[in-house]
Amino acid sequence: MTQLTQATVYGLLQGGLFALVAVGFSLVWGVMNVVNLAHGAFVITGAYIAWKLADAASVPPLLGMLAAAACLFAAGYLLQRLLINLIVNAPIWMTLLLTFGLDLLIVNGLVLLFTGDFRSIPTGYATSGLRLGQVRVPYGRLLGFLLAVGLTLALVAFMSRTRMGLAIRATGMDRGAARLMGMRVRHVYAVTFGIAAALAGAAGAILGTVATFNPADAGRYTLQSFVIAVLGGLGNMWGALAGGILLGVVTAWGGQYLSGTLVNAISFGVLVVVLLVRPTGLLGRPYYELRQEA
Amino acid sequence: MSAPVLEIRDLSRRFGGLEALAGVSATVGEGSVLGLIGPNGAGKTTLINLVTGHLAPSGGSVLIDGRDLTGARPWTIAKARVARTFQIIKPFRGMTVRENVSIGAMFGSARTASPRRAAARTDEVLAQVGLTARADATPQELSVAETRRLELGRALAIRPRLLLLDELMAGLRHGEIDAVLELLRSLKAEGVAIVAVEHVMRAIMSISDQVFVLHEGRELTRGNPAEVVADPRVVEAYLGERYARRSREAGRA
Amino acid sequence: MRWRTLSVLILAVALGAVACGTGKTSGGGATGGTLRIGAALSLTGSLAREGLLTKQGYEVCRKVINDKGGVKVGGSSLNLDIAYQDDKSEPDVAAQLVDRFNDDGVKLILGPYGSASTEAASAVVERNGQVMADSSGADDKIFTKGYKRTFAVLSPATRYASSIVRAVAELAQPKPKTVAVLTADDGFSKTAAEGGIAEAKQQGLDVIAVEPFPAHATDVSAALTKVRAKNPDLIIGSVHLEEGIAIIKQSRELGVTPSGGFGETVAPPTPDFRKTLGKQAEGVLGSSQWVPQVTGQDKWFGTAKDYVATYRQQYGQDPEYHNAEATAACLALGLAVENAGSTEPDKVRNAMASLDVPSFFGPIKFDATGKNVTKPMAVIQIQNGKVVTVWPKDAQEAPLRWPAAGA
Amino acid sequence: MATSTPPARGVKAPPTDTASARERSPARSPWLGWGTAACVLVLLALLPSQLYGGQQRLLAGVFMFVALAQAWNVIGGFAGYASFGNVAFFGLGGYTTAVLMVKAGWSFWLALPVAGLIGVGFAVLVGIPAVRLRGHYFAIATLGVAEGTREVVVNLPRLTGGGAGITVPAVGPEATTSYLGNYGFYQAFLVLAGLSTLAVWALARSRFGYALRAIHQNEDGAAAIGINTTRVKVGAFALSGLLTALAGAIYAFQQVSIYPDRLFDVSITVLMVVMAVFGGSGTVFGPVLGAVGLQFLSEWLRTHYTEAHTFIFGAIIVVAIVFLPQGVVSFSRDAWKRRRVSLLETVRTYRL
Repeated sequence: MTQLTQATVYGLLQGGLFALVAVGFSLVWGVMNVVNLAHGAFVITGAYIAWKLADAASVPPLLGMLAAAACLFAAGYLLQRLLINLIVNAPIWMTLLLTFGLDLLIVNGLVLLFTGDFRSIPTGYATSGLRLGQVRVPYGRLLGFLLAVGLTLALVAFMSRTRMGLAIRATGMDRGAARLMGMRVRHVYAVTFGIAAALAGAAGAILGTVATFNPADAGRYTLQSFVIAVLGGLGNMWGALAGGILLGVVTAWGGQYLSGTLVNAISFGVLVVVLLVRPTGLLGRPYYELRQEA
Repeated sequence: MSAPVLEIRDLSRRFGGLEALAGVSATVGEGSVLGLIGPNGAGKTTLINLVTGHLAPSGGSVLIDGRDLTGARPWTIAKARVARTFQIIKPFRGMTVRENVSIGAMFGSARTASPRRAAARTDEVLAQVGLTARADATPQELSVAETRRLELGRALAIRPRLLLLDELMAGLRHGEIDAVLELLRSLKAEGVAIVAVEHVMRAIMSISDQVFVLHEGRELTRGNPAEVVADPRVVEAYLGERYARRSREAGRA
Repeated sequence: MRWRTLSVLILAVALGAVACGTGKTSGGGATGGTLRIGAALSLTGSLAREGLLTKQGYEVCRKVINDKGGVKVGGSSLNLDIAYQDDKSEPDVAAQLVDRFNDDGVKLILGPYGSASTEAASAVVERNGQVMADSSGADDKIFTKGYKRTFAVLSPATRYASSIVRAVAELAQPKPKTVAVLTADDGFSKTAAEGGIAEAKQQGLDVIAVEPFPAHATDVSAALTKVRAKNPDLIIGSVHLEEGIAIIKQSRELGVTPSGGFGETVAPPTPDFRKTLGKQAEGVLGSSQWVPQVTGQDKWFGTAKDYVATYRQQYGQDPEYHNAEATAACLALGLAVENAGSTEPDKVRNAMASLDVPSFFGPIKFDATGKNVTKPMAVIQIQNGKVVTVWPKDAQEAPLRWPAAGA
Repeated sequence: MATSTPPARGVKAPPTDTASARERSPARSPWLGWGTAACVLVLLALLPSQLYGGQQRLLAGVFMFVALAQAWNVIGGFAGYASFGNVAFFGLGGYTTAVLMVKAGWSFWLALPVAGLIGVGFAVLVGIPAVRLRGHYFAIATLGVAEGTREVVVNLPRLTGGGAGITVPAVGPEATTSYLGNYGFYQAFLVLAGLSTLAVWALARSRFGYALRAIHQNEDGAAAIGINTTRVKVGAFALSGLLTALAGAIYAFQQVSIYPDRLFDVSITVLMVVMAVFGGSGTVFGPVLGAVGLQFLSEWLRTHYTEAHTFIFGAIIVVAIVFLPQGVVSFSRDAWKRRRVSLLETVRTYRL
């Protein structure tokens, strides 16, 4: 029983982080119909920024996270504005290939800059944790979880409460109409991509405090985002949160009852089943359903 | 007595909570034209989609030539010699006008297997819709009217017994409409049954044997064109109650 | 339409150009006072870190040997010239590169990084009649295929975990009774785990759990949660660096505290392990192919201590065992060429097979399958943030701290 | 099966049906095109005598990617269903071959067609539910299937060796088929590449090919004129699966030792897509051009920029996609037609 509770708690904490990793990916996909294969590279870049700040200037991790988010927002905005906007109207695999190229560029750029060494951002609280009977709740992960969920909720609020958020949603539903209503679609897209990159960067910085990273890990986070975005429904922020946490818990449980090597099989199994049974994602009702596929 | 070409019985379709079509019945016989009118969102396109198998009905049945084809897939319906045009016209880009038409000839009921053997039928249809001269053009190079004729040609290539037209004439000029009407009359004379969804009243009135008015997924009325046009409920459904009242008052004055 | 013709023509020109461009290259293994050696390494991709370490090891070897007059072959002395190619951490590319080296007449090969790439390369080496000095492919599987041209200077995979078990069994007081084995699901780690399990049984330890997880995992919490319930005295991780760090880190998070301690293959001797884990690394046991306390010396690198000094001079930091094993492979190849008195691959191969020398890396002597069986594996422990050799006894720097955990 | 035919016969393109081809599209001159293609193939068949083993192996790899890109072209380029899981067929083909040769002691020549059949069977099995999904959803579903298949292979260690891989005995008494050598694999992959291109060429002018293109452009419209879209899509997926599985089968034998991580590597799928799209998806020669061009480019970069090559490769992809999003073949075709070369024009077409 303790074992299962422990696994569940840990899975939940992991899941919150998964959600933050994936939410930007889902947003970009939902709003712009762009599958950003460089998303994992953004996550890792965020981790490196926070790590470099901590390593060279002893910047505390929380501040490092904000810095990483800010840097990536700027980078994401410019990338979309100057590059991805150029081919947004092309068939879907064009954007896929463009972002694949970006992924190669960023990941190998990081290797050239920082080598392939494994890094980790040191924190004071590191691995100490709360004890609830036999169950442990590590502070580092708890903080990461809270930050991740907080940021995801902040995004939800942003999307539903602010003018820009509404503009993003409107553009996602019908670009033509949004443009007619006077929205600067290029700017809106760029902001959307910037937000997604910023969240990825923040996620990377948090991940850097609880785990190790090196550039080669980028692909893993992209793939994970893929699974979660589909689970939650594309562009659905609540869905990403639910999908992330679900994935965290399911893999944790799977790890307890099945062979450890089956962990990945479980998540892809869930993915395929969801797609076949309920392609709009677990929470259904994606607001972009009406948009015509290019 | 032979069965009507198309018979729909009590046909319904729900989208979640929305009842797009609720228990509609109708028949169309050989060589006759059913005009299907109604305001936007009345369920006209839904009805066509249900007949051609692009949507599965929630209830009721569709009979083609007396055969129950309820819920059959579109290609099965097409093999029963049912053709249609789409409201949003999407020709097969990257192929010439000739190739666009020949696909219908290759796969339709006629089952002319190879691209080569479909060529004869293709030429026939191209002549019929007046696109022979444009046969080697790409769809992007066509005018609006030519695109509509291509859409019709693609449907005709399968030698339909039943033809369903979804706003084929929208946005066409007078002369162009007349040309299409001419073509439809000749098809009618050949015995093709036609269901035409149309907003262009002039066209619908001149060609329909019977007009069927849909409103909010239900039958509002049906009858010959003159009767239907005179029905105040139709005007009301189309133009809203206030307008109808005003026009009645105007009529009295 | 003409474009089809056009594209076919472009294609023809491209293929022709390539055929001509690549068809002309040639050259012997030894030309004009240099000895050309090929090395396909993981310079990009998932093993880029280890690939770079291996390259550094080869470079130290090249520099030292050339500075000391090169390799003497029948009166003349040849300078080493190592051609590096990137295999992108993909075994098929490594194999293809070895073939390309063969095209260029390069018959002497220094091994790629990792068991998978080495295995792929060794098959090609065998077919082409090349000779390969393997610096890092430890999986015993490579040596069961009857290959006669691949020689590994390092101890085989089965020794990694088993050395830790032996060290603990010999030195630990109280001697642990139960052991849990966590293993990454790749060929090398699985072979190492099997070796460890066999040794544990022989030493009378009770193996109470064997938990596999995917290779390159950074989350091993599921395996740890399972193991925690069984309360083992010793946890052995058959892993690479990232999984090794994850085991220690997440054990702390989850409160997995074996009464004895942790032992891991590969990970603990590397500086990244200590840097990343800080105090948590304290007390962890690790197996190492090489430690600076190794006895023996050779004419080029002197003793292990000398090697450390040489390496520091070139790269400004202490060598890891990955560096040392790479240098040793290069050293073995150089010695074999000298002994053969020729750069002929067959003669070098025979000289390699009969090599029996001491070196800074320990004794180098290959058995019939090409494994270096005489060299012992060392066991180290992280004590006060330093890597300290605790086993074998003749190389011991400091006694084993036991229980190792909770330092 | 495919590879048992000598390459010259297997791949020489029979220029049949030229009369009707000319009739359909008078500008075409198939004799010239196919004559050149045949010359290239004959040259390629003779080339190995001029090459070293490693160069043969390099070219064998190029041919493999030609076959893979063509296979993707069938489902992605023609049908417009962007499969991101084609590597599943590659891995399955490879593992089928390896397992049959190792565990059942089959000859490679027997295992090869079985691998192809497994590819077809798996494509049908996956395709029937998956082709109901459109656009991105199909891409993700296939990606999920590929990753899932890898995990299944990893978790059947008794059969497949699990994560540690499996080794096909290639020499000595245990070898069921003696190793083909660099020249043998060169031929095998050349035949496969030729057959794939021939298959795509035949497909492009067949009823089936028209059906695929119609589905690509307007699926509802295609169904409305009698095309059984499900059957056609599954058929295309199966053809794609067949070619990919055959490539995987030959690859497994060539590599001797195979590992799930490599045989189900998602980057192999991505490469297929990049190559097909780069050359021109939905065209017959685009994927050939893309595969050849990109393989040599990446090889050249790898040799000349040992550490930065992937970085540069990424940059080249980014630039190429922005300026040539429709692929080299379509771009040159349009430029030829209009007698005008304008990179900026394509940018204007797709930008926001």
